[in-house]
Amino acid sequence: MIDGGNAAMSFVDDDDPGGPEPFDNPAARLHLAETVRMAEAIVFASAEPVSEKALAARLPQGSNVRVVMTELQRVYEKRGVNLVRIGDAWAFRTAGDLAFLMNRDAVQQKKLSRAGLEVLAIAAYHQPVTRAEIEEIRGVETSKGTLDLLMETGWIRMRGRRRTPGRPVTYGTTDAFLDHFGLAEIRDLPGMDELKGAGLLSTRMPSNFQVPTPMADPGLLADDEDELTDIDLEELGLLTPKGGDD
Amino acid sequence: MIDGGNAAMSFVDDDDPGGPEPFDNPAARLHLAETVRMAEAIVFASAEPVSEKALAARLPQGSNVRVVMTELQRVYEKRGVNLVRIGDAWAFRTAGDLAFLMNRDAVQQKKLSRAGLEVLAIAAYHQPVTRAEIEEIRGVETSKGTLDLLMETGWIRMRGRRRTPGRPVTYGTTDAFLDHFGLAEIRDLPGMDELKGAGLLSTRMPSNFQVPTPMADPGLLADDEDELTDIDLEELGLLTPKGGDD
Amino acid sequence: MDRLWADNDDLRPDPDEALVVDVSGFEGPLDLLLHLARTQKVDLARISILALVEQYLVFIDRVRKLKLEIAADYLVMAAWLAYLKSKLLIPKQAGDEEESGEEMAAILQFRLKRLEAMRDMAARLVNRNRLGRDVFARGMPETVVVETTSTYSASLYDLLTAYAAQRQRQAITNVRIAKRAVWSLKEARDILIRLVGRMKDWTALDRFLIEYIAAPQERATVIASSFAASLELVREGKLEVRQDGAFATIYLRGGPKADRLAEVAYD
Repeated sequence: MIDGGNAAMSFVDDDDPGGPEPFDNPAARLHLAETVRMAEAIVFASAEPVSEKALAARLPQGSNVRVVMTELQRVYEKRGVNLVRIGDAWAFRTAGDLAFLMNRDAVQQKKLSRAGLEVLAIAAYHQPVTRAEIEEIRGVETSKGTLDLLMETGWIRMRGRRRTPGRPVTYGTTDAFLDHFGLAEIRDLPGMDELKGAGLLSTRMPSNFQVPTPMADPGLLADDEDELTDIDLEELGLLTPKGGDD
Repeated sequence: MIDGGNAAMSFVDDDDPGGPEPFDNPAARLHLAETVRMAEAIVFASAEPVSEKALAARLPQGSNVRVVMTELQRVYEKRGVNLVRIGDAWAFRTAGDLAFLMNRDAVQQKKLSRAGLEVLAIAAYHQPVTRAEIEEIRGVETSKGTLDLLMETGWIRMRGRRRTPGRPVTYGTTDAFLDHFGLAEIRDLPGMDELKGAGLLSTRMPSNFQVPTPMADPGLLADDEDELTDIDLEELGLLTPKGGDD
Repeated sequence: MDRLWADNDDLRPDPDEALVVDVSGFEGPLDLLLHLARTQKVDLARISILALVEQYLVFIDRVRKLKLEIAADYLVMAAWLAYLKSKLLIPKQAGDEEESGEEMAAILQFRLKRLEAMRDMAARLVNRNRLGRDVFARGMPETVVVETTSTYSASLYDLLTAYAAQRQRQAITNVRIAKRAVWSLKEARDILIRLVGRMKDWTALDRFLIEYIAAPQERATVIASSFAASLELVREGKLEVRQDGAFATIYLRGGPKADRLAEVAYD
């Protein structure tokens, strides 16, 4: 049913679902309005996002769920309650700009620790990602229970296994994560494109990563160089740490 | 404040709250629209009908609650969801003519019991597994109801019979199981190291402790497994004996 | 266990303060390096890696002098940085097939930038409008709208938790494990992979390790474990080992498999 929906999308301009093409016919327009009401009632009644599959099962047969929901989203665009998409599900949520009004009553939420937050961000931006990769990025072993608790919170999940030797388990985020942080999909994560462009979402240093010049401060380095040229490499390795004492 | 609200009502025609009297001023009209948005969000998010007193406390000072709510009610009048007044409190309710949408197939989803989860997990990791083996792993007797229930969910199935004395029935998981838990194949279940790494399993397990690697293709019979025959199914009560009416 | 939830997150030691010399507030050596890099008060792209290496080594020395307990990761990183420093100071020899110090520095810089980027993104993420704090769902849901396909629900997490807990209960858990001197084989292996597994350069890790592991009784276990672990990694193609003669320095670098793993990961 969802496939049918996508196919029909081509007739409709996303920005103006009320455009002339599909609604020329007054009967069709009335029919759409009634289907929109039904979708509105179903989604409004639920606190959880309602999947397009579930909607398709309850709306009149042959309804184009995506068109219906896009129209409904437009209707609620400027209201105190908005219709948001979470993956392939829909939910009504209070408008973001009214947060000042709402959050005074919010139950004090537990704050994620720095480690927990970092693992969550890495799982979100680098997914699918293995535990070894998370540890490589953070440069530290992930403490037992960090992944466990993030899974318990329902924000990250085991996705499957990487098709490489050893077949390590991969992690990624859930729809509950998208819902909690107000994202329609993973692509909407803030800064995703910049990070990709900068090559910062790869496990290895990409070849186009700008090789920095550690000699940016040539004065300082030149001094050190002169001083140390006579010293044998092996000795240097042994003596270096003691250089920090003075 | 509620009194003030009621007093102001006299200026407004219920059927046409946009009438000339109070909204002559475009700034006032904008202000009302914004207050309506706030009221909408507050009532939407509330777990119970919101009294006018509570609304007055949260809306911008000096707001005429009754005017605001009447306007909001008008907005929702023909929608799939209506704003209704219950005593002096307000709540959203599904439009009466759409009530039929609400009750249809409203199957209450139940969480699987702890015993159910354990048996299911053992069936997944240890398949093909007999009931006696499940009991041995769990250390407690498994009620027949648990297995029946799991078969009813469509997540586990009878695979065949073990070629040992008594020819016990073997159990395993189905494709519906993989589908529900988002696994591409049964081998994607995490192994011992990964369970430890995710913090689900203690790192201090005895050295002889093992988590089995699920079989590569659970669709194939194991070496010591026979296919279930019609006679077996009859015995197990899954197939009505031919000609039998009871 | 409850490190997922913050309690006093901002109580991090300031390595510049002479009195507070402790690594306990840092999330590992890379975090410490990033913190030190920030004290240079310039963009990460313009920091002096050499100065950073120097800062780190001074810091570790100070910690060791105070005989504070320090995790092996920090010492391995110190060893690697000491090596990097020697590479940066000695001009590249002709015919030397090794990676230059500049290339090694670039990799370190990349890792610091990547970690910092993840920190920034984490901050942006938590500051979004969040469900249950800034944005709310319908407070009075009227019905449960369900998919009609299954009456029962359970998540993979529920399933795995139940399984792990049950197996754990049944297993005999009264095995006592002796307190390790320093490194188990697995620890050595994990640390090696994390620190040098993907480095393309020959690194004389053991030499620098000896320098940074203070207690003589620890040296034996560190060297034995890291050597055994490196052999295991060589067998798996994740590491290469080179020794020019008997009793000569042992060099390590990432093997072909280490590279392939990374490539497949981000196709």
